[in-house]
Parts: sequence; C-alpha cells; structure tokens
Amino acid sequence: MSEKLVHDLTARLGAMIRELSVKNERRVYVEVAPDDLRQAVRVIFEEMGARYATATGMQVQDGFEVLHHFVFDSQRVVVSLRVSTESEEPEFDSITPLITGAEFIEREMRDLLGIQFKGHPNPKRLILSDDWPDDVYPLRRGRPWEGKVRKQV
Amino acid sequence: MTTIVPIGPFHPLLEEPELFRLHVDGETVVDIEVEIGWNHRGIEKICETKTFDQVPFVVERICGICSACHPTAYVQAVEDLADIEVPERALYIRSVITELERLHSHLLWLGLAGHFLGYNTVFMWAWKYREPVLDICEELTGNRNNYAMLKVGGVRRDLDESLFPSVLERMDDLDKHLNMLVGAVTDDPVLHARLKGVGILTPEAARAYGALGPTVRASGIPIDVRRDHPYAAYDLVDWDVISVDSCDVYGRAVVRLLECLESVKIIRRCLDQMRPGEIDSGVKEIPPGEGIGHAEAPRGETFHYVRSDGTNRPIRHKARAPTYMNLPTCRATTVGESITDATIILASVDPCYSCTERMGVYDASTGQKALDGKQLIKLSQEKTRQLREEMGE
Amino acid sequence: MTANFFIALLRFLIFPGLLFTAVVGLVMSWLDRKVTARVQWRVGPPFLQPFYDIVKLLGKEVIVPAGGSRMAFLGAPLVGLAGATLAATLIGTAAIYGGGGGFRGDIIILLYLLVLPSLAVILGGAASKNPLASVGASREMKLLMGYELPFILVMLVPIIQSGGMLSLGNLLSFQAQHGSFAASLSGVVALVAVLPCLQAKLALVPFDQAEAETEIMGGALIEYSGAPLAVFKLTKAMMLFTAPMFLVVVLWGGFGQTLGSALLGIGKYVALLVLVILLRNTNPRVKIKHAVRFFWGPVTALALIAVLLALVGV
Amino acid sequence: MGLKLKALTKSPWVFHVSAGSCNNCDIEILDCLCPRFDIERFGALLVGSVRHADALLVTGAMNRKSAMRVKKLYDQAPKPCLVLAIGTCACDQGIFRGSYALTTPLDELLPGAVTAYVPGCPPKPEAIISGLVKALQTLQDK
Repeated sequence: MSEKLVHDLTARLGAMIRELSVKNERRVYVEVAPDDLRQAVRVIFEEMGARYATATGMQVQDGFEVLHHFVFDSQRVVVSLRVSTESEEPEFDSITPLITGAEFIEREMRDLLGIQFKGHPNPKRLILSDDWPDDVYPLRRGRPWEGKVRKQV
Repeated sequence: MTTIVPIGPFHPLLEEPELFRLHVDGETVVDIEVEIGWNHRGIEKICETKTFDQVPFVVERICGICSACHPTAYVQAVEDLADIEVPERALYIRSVITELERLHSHLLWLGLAGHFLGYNTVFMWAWKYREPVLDICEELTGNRNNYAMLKVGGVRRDLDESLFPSVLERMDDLDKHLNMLVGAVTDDPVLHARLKGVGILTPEAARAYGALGPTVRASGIPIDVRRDHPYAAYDLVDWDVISVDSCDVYGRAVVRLLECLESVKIIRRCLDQMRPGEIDSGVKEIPPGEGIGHAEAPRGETFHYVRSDGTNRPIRHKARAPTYMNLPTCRATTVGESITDATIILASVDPCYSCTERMGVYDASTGQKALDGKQLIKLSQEKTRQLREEMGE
Repeated sequence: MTANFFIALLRFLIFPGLLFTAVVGLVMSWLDRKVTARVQWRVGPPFLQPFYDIVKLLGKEVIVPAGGSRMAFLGAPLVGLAGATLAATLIGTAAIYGGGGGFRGDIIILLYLLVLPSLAVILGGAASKNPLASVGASREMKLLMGYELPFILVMLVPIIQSGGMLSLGNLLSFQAQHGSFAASLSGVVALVAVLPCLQAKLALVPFDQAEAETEIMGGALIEYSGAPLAVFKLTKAMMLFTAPMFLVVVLWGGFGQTLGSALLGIGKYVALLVLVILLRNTNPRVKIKHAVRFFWGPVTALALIAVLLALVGV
Repeated sequence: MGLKLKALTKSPWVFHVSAGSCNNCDIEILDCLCPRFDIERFGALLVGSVRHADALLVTGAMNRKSAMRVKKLYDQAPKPCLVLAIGTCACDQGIFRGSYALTTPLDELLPGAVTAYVPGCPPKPEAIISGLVKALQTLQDK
C-alpha cells in the first residue's frame, strides 16, 4: 500500500529528506532539517493533500524532537514528519501559517515543553493556570515543577 | 457596541467547564474566544509513570464517553510499535464495545441538543432510549462506562454468549426507536427552521482546521478511520460511512442519527459472526520504538502516539482527542450568527472538553487582547445603561 | 366607605386576589410540571412541590449583586406580583359578581396590569448588572413588543361585538345573553390568534427566550436568590392562573352564575392550560428574531382578520 | 425541625460544577434527571444559576484553574448550601493524584463544607441519589 506513496514522497521531497523509514505498510517516518520543515509541510499538506492530524513534541536524550503527523486517508498511511534539535532552547518554524489547525498544538508544545515556534501568529501563553511560573515546563524530563509551584489554598 | 457574553466556565449548556467569550453586537456574534484549561489534568505526564498495562486505565479516564476509544487507540499504538497480532475474537469484542459506546454517545448528544433548543421532551426521550444501551454495557463489561476491556494484544474479558439473544432483542427495539427519532427530526418544521443553514462549515474550512468525525462528514468529506484505516473488526463486517453535504448543524444531527443505525447494524453482525477463540495474545515485553494508533471515536478520530525505550513504561505518550481539532472550527461557524444559534452550533461538534484538555489549554481569539473582569463589568454596565435609555427611564 | 374599603382589601388580599390566586396558581404550576413529566415518561414532582419550593426560597439568603441598583433589584419582583394580584382581583371579581363586579374601562386597565409581570422581569434583569441578565431582559422586551400588538388587537373583538362595552362585567352579561364570543367566527379566529400570545405571556417554550436556561442561564433571573426569586416564581405561577382566566372571561363566556356553567368555565380554563402545556412540550424554543417575526406576521394578520370579521358582524 | 428546613429537604435544587472531571460523573448526574431515575420525584431540580442552588454537585479532580472557580461559586451560592463530592476524583483525586496540574483537594479547598462523598468511577445514578438523600438527612439531624 505505501510503496507508491513512499515513491511519491521521495520524488517530491527529494534532497530535503534526511532519513526515511518505512515502519510497516501503514506507517512512514520522514526526517527533514528544521530549515526545510515549512517547505516539506507545504508539499505534503497542499500538494499531496494529506490531512493534518496533530504533532507530538518531546524531550529526547540529546535535545528535542517534534513529529508532525499527516494522515493519507485514501492510501491508509500515516506519515510522520520529524524535525529535531540538540539545542537546550529549542525553536522550530511554525506551520500554523500553512495549516490553521496547527495553532493549538504548537501553543500546547510551547507551554508544556518550552519549544518556541517562529512565525506563530498568536504565540500567547495559555496552558495551565495563570499562576503557573513562566520557566517551568511540566512535560520535560523528571518532575521539573517540584519546589517551584506554589500550592493554592 | 460590542458586548461580551461569557458562556461558561460553569454553564448548563456544557456538562463540562469551558469558557467561551462571545463578542456580541446586539444578538449577533462578531467574534468568539475559547478558553480551555479548566479540565487539564496532565494525563500525558501521568502515563509516563505507569506501565504499558496500566496506561489503558488512565487513558480510559481521559473522557467518560470515549472510554473505549482512547484505550483502543492506545493499544493499537503499542501493537503498532511492537508488531503484535490480535486474535480475531478480540477484534470483534473491541468493535462491539466501541459501537455500543458510539450508540450511547450519539443518543446523549441528541438529547443534549434537544435540551439546548429548549426541547426537553427530546432530551428525555433520547436518554430513555439510551438507558438500555448502558444496561447492555453493564451486563457485558461490568460497568456502565469506563469498561476496562482493552489491553495490549487483546481484551481483558470475554463476552458472555448467553447474553447475546437478549442483547440482539434490545437492538431490535432500539432500531425501532431510532427510526422514530430520525422521523421526528426530519419531519419537524421548527427544527428545520432552527438548524438548517446554521453554523456553516465549508469543506475548505473543515480541511484547514483538520475537523473530524460527524462534523466533517456533515460537510461532505466522507472520512472515517473505521473504513479508511480498518482496525478491530470493521473490515470483517458490512456497514456504510454516513455523509451528507449540507455543511450545517442539521447535517451534523442527521449524520449522528443515521450513524446510530449503522452502529446497531455493526453490533448485530459482530455478535453473529463472532466465533469462540483466544481473546489475548499474551504480550510479555515491549521493545524500544515508536507506534501510532488511531480510532474513530463518536466525535471523530482519536490519535495516540507512543514511544518506548524498552523498559516497562512508555517514555512519551501523546493523545489527541477529536474535539481538539473540531472545537476551533467554532470561529468559522459562529461568527455572524445570532447568540441564540451560537449555543447549538458550539454544541453541534459534540464538544468533549475532558478529552481535549488532558493536555492543552487554548484560546481561539484573533489576537486581540482579552478583556479583564473590570472591563467586562464596565461593558455590562454600559449595556445596562443603554437598555435603561431604550426603556426611557 | 370603610366597609367598602375593607371588602376591597379582602378581595385584593384573600379572595379572589393574592391568597386564592397564589394557591390555585401553585397548584396549576404543579399540574404543568406533572403533565410535562408524564409527557417525558417521568413520574414528576409531588403535589405540594411548588409550595415547598416557595417556602424554601423564602428561607434562603438574599444576595444583591454588587454594583446593581438595590431598589430596582428588590422592587422589581414586587411590581410584578402587585400587577398579577390586581389583575387576578379584577378578573375574579368580575367573573363572580357578573355585571356588578367591574367598572367601565377595566379591560384596558387589565391589559396594562397583565404587562407588569413582564416589565418586572425586564426591570429586574436590567438591575442585575449581569450581561446574561441584560440579554434576557432585552429579549423579554422584544418579545413583549412582539406579542402585545396582536394581543390588544384580539381584545378589540369582544369590544366591537358587544357594541363598545369596556367593562368586564358588561362583557360577561352580554355573553350570558347572546352566547360567548368564542361561538362566533371572529371569536374563534381571535382565540386561535391569542393562543401563542398566551404562551409568550406565560414565558413557556417555544417563547421562553428571556429565561432560556441553556442559552443564558436563567437569563433575567440569573442573579436572583431567596425571597425575590420566590416572588418571581409565585408571580409566574399566578400568571398561569390569571392569563388564561382573562381569556376565558373576555372571550369564552366566563363562569356564569350556576354550578353547571361554573364547572364548564373551569373546564374551559383547564383545557386552555393543558393545551399550553402540551404546546410547550412538543416544540423547541424558537429564536427571538423568529418569534417577533411570527407575532408581527401571521399572528397579527390573524388578529386583524378577527377584528375585520367582528366589524362585519360574524 | 422548622418549616424552612423541611421545605429545604423537600426541594433541593442542585447546581452542577464540573471541575476537571472526565465527564462520566457529569453524565450520570444528568442521567438522574431522566426517566429512569427522575429526581424531580423528590423535588430536586437542576438549575442554571448558582444563585438558585441549594446543593453543589462537584465532580472532578480540581485542577489549578478550576479550583479557584469552585471556591468562587461556593461563595456566590446563597446559604445554606450543601456541597457533594461526586465521584472518586472529587473525593480524593483518584488516579490523577500527584499530577502537576492538580491542586488542593475539594475538602481542603472548602473546609467543612463538603457534606457527602459519593465515590465510584463513575458512581451509579442510584449512588448519587442516595448521597443527596443522606446529605439532606444531615440537615434534619441538626
């Protein structure tokens, strides 16, 4: 099922692909350089007509990773576009200007993981309550909020 | 002058806490903001502290009415990660449980929609028909909600075949009642007047927002995970994807009602075709890797991503509920409508905040500064003063 | 003079005024809830429920919203109650004492009095300083403007038919002699036209926009608690008695002087009420825009037809 | 027992506060109104404004954001006002205990105000009704 799609992806993304792995016939992972993210998203979302599902942000051993998941409903394949950075202050291009539906997930990652998104139209701090400290990101490894968050009465 | 009418966070319209700020000019909505976060419980972090076998119990509690769909998506993600084959009987059982859930969820929505319209008779009738479905759930799984049926590699409990005849009988009854409800909704001229052409979500907007489930199927885009990415027993039985292209609230109601009939069909066929056999493949260990699972919840696709490093716990578990994508469409659908319609439009995506908020808070404002309490009071006082003048006091 | 005043006071406070109407109204609101429950396949509340509700509310804390006008906020419910009571007294007196019970022009005064409960809701909502209450109040106002026009037009029908009688008592004796107005063609049309107005006056679905719980959380009454809320509830219950009663008296022959005709009158009243309750349970709430359009369009047209028919004497 | 108290036990109007719940308890509360359980038999009504409420039914584990609202709502309710913790989450935060998003449990937030705890995930409508009845009985004992 995914062969034609993989072929198509390789042809269209070309040199942008850093790594392409076919986990099984329903799952494909593609890694691109952070600089190529927007272009790759444009190709997959606009040219190839995929549906944007969501993004997963995470802290890994050496830095941060963001996976943008795209679903090809007619081909029964989920393509996950991976970008990563080794920086301690991660920053990626925002894809919200291309896909309206990505606005919230990017803000969620910003608040919970401290990943910044360049060019986000509305990068407001929204997650958690108003009294949550600015530099504590609960989804980073360990329990980073301990001792830093005031108990409410 | 624009007034801000808050809906929520504790509002009878919503059984869950949510804050919509409707910027209203007279009775017309000119802008809408959504503020979420009243329900955020940090489930993704909690999941990282649980073993692979414990996580289903946590994700079950992401949302009460999706308490079969979230675990389904999660176990499929782990099965995808570790390449696990699931026994056929377990697949059928998964389908039965998720379809029972869809039935009671859609009936629940129909009732609430009636309630929002001030049509309490519909509310009571729909919920009355919903009750036997919950009974069946309780008989088959042991609980009315939160079934605890799913586990990685299969299901936790077998279904008792001696109950099937009575279940099928009640399905026949339900079929009759559902047909009556379909007739009642499609024949009611007042409902037509209130729902048709209201809350238009164009296919383009639906795609841009990534809308899902009945919301998008009412906009003429027939996507359904059950058919497009078959899981459980959905490719083993015969059923149809319901889709209409009216793009309005009425369409969303019709899609849900007709889907109920499909669910009844699926449950009947599953019970018919189910053969005795293994229900669990006995998974011992989860290798390192990453996996994705998705399932069609009553409201649309639930999407789970799991990553493992070879230990007995996931190091990252991401869950995305359908409302997370559907709710922002309110900006496209409510602006320009009257405040009376706003409530039913907001309700028409069947918002499920507890799902949406397991991780996130978001605000769909258009970048304009949200007003604080003092300003709100001032605005409301101005409105009152204006009203007084209108009354000639 | 003193005796007359005393009798009037008794009529106002006990029978057929405040006490009597309150008791009957509460019983009728129980009937409303019970029938609603039965339509919805429920058991419904016990008989004394509305009384418990009122007593309980009287015993609760009264909260006046900060920044609101205390006078208007607390005074509004009393205005409504006074209006409903006075209306009930006038109608009841006329109905019981026939020709001698009314005075010239009391039908016009009644039209004003019956508006007072709605005005009280508007006033109270506006005094609440709550955006949702303001929305509720403004809706009530729009609705009021919508249904008052056909309501008043309909009231012209008996006046025209009777040749210009402006007193309830006279209208009743006229009906006693010539048969009730509802028996004529114009009377039937008038009754049909006035039914939705009645529904709106009682603030029942489909015309309960001002208190739409699921849209604006109780609307105009959102900030009310305790005794003032009890007064609003009581007024509403009394209107459940007073408004249909008014129609029975003005259009439908009243209660007569014999036991049989009195029973017939009560039957007419209950029939009207049950019709209203059933309408409420088989319809969704319409939009305020649609409601106003509905009242100014078809309902007003129907009322005009009734007036025209009355003018040509059928 | 005075007439006021008697009337209160006969006419408990409830207001439903969902403070970070998974929805199940909330649905079961609504289910109490529906034909099978019909709490209007006991005079109970679900009201839209907290000003009309005699009892708050609180569900959910209470996160940092909603906890403050719950407190505010309780302050806005006319007294006497019962508070019922519906569901395991409201009773002791259940499976979510220890999460960064949560804060003080309900009984610490409103000390002394919680009249009844109805555990269960979700509690069955029968249990919720029984909890309400027992909470009303505590009024009679006073």
